[in-house]
Amino acid sequence: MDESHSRDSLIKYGVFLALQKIDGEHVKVFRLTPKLKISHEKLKFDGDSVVGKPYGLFEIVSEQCQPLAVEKLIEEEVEQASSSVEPDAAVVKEVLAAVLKQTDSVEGSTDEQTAASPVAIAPSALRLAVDEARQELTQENVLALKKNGTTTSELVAKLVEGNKAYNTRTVFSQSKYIKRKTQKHSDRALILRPTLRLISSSYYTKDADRIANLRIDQLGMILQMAGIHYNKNVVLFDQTLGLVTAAVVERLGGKGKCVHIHRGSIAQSIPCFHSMSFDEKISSTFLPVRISCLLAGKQLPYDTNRPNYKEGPEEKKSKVEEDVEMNEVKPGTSEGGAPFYEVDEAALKRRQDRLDSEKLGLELIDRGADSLIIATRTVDPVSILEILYPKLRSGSTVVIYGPQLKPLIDAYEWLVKKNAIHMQLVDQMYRVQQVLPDRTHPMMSQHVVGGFLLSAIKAIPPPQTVEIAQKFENAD
Amino acid sequence: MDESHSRDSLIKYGVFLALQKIDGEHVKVFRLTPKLKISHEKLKFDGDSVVGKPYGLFEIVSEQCQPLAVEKLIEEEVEQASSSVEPDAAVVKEVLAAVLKQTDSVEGSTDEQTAASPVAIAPSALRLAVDEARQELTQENVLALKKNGTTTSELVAKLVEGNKAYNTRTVFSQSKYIKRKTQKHSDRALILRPTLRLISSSYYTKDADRIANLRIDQLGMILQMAGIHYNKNVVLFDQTLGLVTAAVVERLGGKGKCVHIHRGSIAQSIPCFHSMSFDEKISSTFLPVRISCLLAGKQLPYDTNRPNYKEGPEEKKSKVEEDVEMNEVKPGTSEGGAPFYEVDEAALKRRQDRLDSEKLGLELIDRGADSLIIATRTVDPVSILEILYPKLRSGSTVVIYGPQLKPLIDAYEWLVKKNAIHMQLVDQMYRVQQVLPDRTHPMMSQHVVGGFLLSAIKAIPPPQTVEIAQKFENAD
Amino acid sequence: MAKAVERLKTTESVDSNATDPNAPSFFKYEDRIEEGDTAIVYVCFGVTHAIVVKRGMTLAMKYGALRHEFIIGKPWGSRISATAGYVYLLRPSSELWSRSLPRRTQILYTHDCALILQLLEIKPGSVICESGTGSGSLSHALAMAVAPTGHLYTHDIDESRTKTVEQEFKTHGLSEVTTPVVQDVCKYGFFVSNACDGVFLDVPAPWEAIPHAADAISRSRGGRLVSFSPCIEQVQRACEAMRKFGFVQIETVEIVPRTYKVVQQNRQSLAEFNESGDSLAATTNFGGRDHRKRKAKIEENGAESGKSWTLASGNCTAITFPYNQPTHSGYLTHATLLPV
Amino acid sequence: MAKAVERLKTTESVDSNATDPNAPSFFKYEDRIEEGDTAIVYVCFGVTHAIVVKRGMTLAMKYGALRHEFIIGKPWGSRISATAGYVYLLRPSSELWSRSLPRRTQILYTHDCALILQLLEIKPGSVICESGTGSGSLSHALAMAVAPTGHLYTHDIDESRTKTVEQEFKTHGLSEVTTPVVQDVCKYGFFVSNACDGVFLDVPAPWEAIPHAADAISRSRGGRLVSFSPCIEQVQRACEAMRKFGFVQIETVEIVPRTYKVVQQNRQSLAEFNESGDSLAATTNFGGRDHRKRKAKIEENGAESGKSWTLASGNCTAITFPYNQPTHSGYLTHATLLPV
Repeated sequence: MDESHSRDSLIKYGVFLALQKIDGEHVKVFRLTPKLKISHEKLKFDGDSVVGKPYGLFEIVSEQCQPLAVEKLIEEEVEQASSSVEPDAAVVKEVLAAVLKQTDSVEGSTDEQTAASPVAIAPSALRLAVDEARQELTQENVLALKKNGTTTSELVAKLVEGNKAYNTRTVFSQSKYIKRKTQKHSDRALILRPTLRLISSSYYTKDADRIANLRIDQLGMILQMAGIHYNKNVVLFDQTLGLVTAAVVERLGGKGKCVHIHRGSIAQSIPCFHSMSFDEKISSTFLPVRISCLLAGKQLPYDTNRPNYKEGPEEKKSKVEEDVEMNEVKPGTSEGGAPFYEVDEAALKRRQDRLDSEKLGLELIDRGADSLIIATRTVDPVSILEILYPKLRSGSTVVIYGPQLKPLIDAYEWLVKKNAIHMQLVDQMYRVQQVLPDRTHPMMSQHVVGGFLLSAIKAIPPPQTVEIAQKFENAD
Repeated sequence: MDESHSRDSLIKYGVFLALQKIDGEHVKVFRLTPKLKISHEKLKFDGDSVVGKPYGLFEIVSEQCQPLAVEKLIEEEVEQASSSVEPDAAVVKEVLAAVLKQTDSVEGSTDEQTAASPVAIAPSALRLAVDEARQELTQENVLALKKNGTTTSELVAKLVEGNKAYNTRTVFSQSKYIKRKTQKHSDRALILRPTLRLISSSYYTKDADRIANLRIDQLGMILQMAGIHYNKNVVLFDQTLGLVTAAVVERLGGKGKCVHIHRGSIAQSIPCFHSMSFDEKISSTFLPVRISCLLAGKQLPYDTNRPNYKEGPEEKKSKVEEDVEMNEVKPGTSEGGAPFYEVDEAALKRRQDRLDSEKLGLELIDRGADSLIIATRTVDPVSILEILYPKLRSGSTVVIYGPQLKPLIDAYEWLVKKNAIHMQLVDQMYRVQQVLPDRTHPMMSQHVVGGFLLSAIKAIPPPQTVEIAQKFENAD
Repeated sequence: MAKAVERLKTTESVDSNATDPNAPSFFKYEDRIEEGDTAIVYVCFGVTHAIVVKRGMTLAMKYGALRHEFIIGKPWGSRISATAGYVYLLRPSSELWSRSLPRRTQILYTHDCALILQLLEIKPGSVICESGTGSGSLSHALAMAVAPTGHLYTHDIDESRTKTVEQEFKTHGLSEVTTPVVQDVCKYGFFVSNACDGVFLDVPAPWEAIPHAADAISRSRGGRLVSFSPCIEQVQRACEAMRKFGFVQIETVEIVPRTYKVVQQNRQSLAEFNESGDSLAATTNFGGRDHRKRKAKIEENGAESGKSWTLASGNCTAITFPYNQPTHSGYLTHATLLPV
Repeated sequence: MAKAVERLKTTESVDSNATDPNAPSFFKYEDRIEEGDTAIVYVCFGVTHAIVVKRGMTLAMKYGALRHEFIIGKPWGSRISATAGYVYLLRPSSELWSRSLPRRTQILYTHDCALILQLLEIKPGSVICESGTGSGSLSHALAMAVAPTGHLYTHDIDESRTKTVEQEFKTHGLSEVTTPVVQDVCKYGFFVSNACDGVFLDVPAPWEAIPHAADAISRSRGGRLVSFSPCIEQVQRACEAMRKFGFVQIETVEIVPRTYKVVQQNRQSLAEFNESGDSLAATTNFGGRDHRKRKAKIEENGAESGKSWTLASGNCTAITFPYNQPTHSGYLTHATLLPV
């Protein structure tokens, strides 16, 4: 871990980045290429402006990224914390007082009512007034201020000034308003190396369907129940855009094997794996094996004249385009985005490397892996079990994840018949809490989709009890 | 409501009672008969001792119930509250100091460690020592003290004194210990009239399977989605021991109709309905109709020589016994527990009454009810829809509850084909919170089973659009 | 009592039409729609409009214009064509009303309303106090449950809300069983004392209202208290106050609902997947590039979107939908006050 | 630094066997069981025993006696007969170890462990600090994840726990990657400073340990912090402390797991029900009088009880089981400390 962290401490072109606004909800994972205009949750900046800077906290002024010291955040936090030692009402009064002092445009009629208004939240007290209609600062004003390099907190103060309705709001809507405005105009962001946590979060909130609704907690359960650690031999079917593959390869740490079963002639549609930018040593455990080889029961040559599967033409095309946009392509190689008919020397070399890896993978399958992971979206797990389960070593772990319960029930039945043991079928609710002084509650709404997890251990069919009975006098 | 409340303000033989310990977890619903020994969550008393006393709070001393003023609880609460204004640590130190002062038998070696121990909970800090082994008060001592009329709080104090391990515990286990001991020896209980809330809670925690896992929140949803209120005409299939039937009949308040579809010749296995002890006016909306009449499409006579269904012999016998134990029998009538061959005059009269009610019920079904509720456990809702849905008035509500999702999905498909609208398929998680100063968290474990709810509205098949098109010039 | 003096304002209910059985009412169960009836125009899942049917009026909505003329005399539950699509005409119920009402405040979810009614142990004849009135969504559910012999006193600090809900009650035939009151129950308590069977609180500082709730509940019958609060800190203070004022059986619960959509389940074998990829999505036919737009479209159609497809019998499954759902509304704390 | 002085006690790890590839280890993947190996004896769902295989020893358990002699040389995953029934011999994994270990404290559930590892962004090479060690359940999972090039410093205030887990690490071939430390991290901080990639806290007052956690994390690499607390009040204080000490991406989450059992689904039509009643339960064959006893029996067999029945293919369903399940363990609050 140390090497990879110290190796490239500055951001450069070609790397994948994870971008998250401070107090933002979503993570964006993308590859940094020259002249990229980045836009994310109302945040806009030139990609070029981060090149050569260290990963971390940035402030964006006039669409340029400037590194920001964390101390700045701490200072602000301490200020805020010292004032929030008082009950909320005091904070609110301060804010109101400040607003009233700074501006003349506020109608004074309802001040008293607001100041005396209750501290906490009641939904029925929430007025559903339309903010924008009452906002005196126009959109143009705001943009102009931003162009001039006004900081976020200054801007929010101005917005609060300009909002006539502000002091007729309840505390709930006031704090919500400040928060919303801060968020909308916040120009602070974290730019970090992608990690599985960030990639998982990014795809889950943006595109849960494409990763089979796999959430980080369930990804963790897959690894835990499969018992993934360095030097383990794992066979994997992955319909989660490479998310599970990336997690397994990372945990292997360069030692062990991760046989990745894929359709087509090369492993594709694994942007999550590519986003991790594993180095050569870590990647060495990644052994892609074609499904057609599994179905045929032997390694097949590459048929250069006729790809051994058909692309569903338009659908597939647009998918490739999208994947390019999502930076599925691994930088520095042509895999994934390259045409399927390769002629040059380098391509032939890569193909030979792939065939070598595949051979290793097929050998491992035949020798018996220690763990089988099926992370499925549409494929019936039983059709995979039928091919791979018989070859597993005894005592190996089997973990099946899927967004639907029924296929897992069928797999459960199948495994019961094969005498698998330690079988568990689980799902889990995952909920984020808002933790703020006097405003602590679970998030009011969030992504709730997930999947189910079936785990088991392969046991050897019972030995002849005669053999044992001979040894024990008091055998049952 | 006023009448029923003032009518019988004192407890008498024959009534159903809901018993709950203060701080206890379960509600027990039972019928008070002479010489009953009641035992519930370590609580024991003579049933006779409550006769003639008002419903409410009791203290049990030497197995006799004595009414207790609520003021007593308030006083204690105020005392407790005033001490818990201080942070927890102070409370704990006080308790510890008190314990140390009162007893000589405590080994002093670990005092300091405990006093300095952290205030809040960490699971890893929880010692799993076996309490009883370290308890100096023997079981006999405890029983003797109880016989002598020692109050619960005195007893707990003695137990704390006698427990050598007490001051080596963390605060978590200390408070848990006190709570557990208080609960175990608490001799305070509420004895109330059964309400749907209490009956629902009682069956859900004790016997969820028999009421199809129906929880109070989902019972509420059934009533809400079906739109039950006074003067509504409802047809109901109930496999929840009469829980849904009781809820509907209560909401009708004596006006409207609740046609209850049942197997056999009389409505049985509805202990929840009987526990409510509805008066004649309220009960008048309850119209039991035999399934066999529905299947035959007409009212059938009673076949006195051959009951038109077979009892699954042993299983059914033991069930009847159990139901008697559970006071399924309505007091003052022989229904439910009576033999099926009735000969006397009164029985003939009751049979005629039942036939009259059934006739009313069948007429309502044919005229068209406003709401159909299917609360099923084993019966396929589609097989009920097929008979009853076509007869519903247009615009009527349909609510189907069941512990399994698949039958509801099938019902959904069926209803889609019949052009039902406003269809919703939902379930819900229901969780109890512990709310205590500095120890607030969801309950660590609880009953989690529940069911699924499908609701819909019956719409009239589309009218010929031609008719409409003539009226509009710009029709689509 | 000081209370009578401090009471801010009571709007007396007018019960002119309550005695007329043919007057418009949420309780009327005629076969056909009459002028003056409140009807719910059901456009599609999640889109409904409540109208009072009146000759000469026209409803403008998503599917164009709908002249009330054509509604009168139609059976309830009818499908009827508007200028740009068809809609259904439904009887009002408290559930449909809460979906259709003009929202003046955030309203409680149906699942919370449903549980609140259970926890209040409400039934015809119950006397209930509520605060605040808000948009009157729960008020309608409460009023319909206590009718015809009970009563609902609903309190709010905002006079305009109270006035509006009073008018709605009149239109819906609920005037006789309701009394809307402009009053801050935290300061001045409830309109009645020693009278009701249940109190529901949805106020920012429930602990301030709890002593007043104890006062409002009938001493001879006892009663139930239910308090709704979004934040755990409010719950903590409320529980403390309930214990202090003699409530028993204090319990806090929360509901997290889950809605499903019924879709075709498409499963493929490994060989089929190898041959044709997963262009066939797991359960639905949306996915790929434009899936966000398609998702939005499906969401609009809601749970009934299945209707537009041919559902192959027996091959259906239910998926959690939409992907983003409410995961918290508030905690419900309930308790009993024993008779004295 | 004052820290070195205040440090209570460090137990130095002995790495005698770590270099020997044939030494007993959780990472060994031989085909057959050898003397000295740790084996998990799987009795039935929920009942497992961890043993160190040694000639002359006998395991006494539910299904009678099992002499270690007969285990040696058996393939992993074998079924073997004891004196009163058969059991399976399984390779140790952190999941099976956490089920089998001698519990000295309450331990974290598997689902929490699994998420903690994800939130720590752990991988081979990571340097992790943990407090408290407790029964060493999570410690094993952490140690196995950072091996072979990372390190786990696990802290506890109880010396006996630390000693025990140290011995376990030795037996399990994890000594080289672990350092158990007797130290109160809330008072004296962690064993390392400016060195680690992640800190996990399961302590009563996490807010006291958070400044020390910030100190323990590598300044040049930054790192992750995860804190586990059962009560919301602990979470509130911990979040405040994290903000104050410069952590970002602070988020609190909780997991509520649900376990299922696969059973036959018995459905009946209304006519069938009328004929024979629901003596056939909805999904299982328990019910009626003695169902509590039967329930207990089934619970013991756990999720695998289905095995004793003939599962009719395609006619199965999953039911929530057992009826009573954990609904809360703790909140997990996690945050990032950026490099400086």
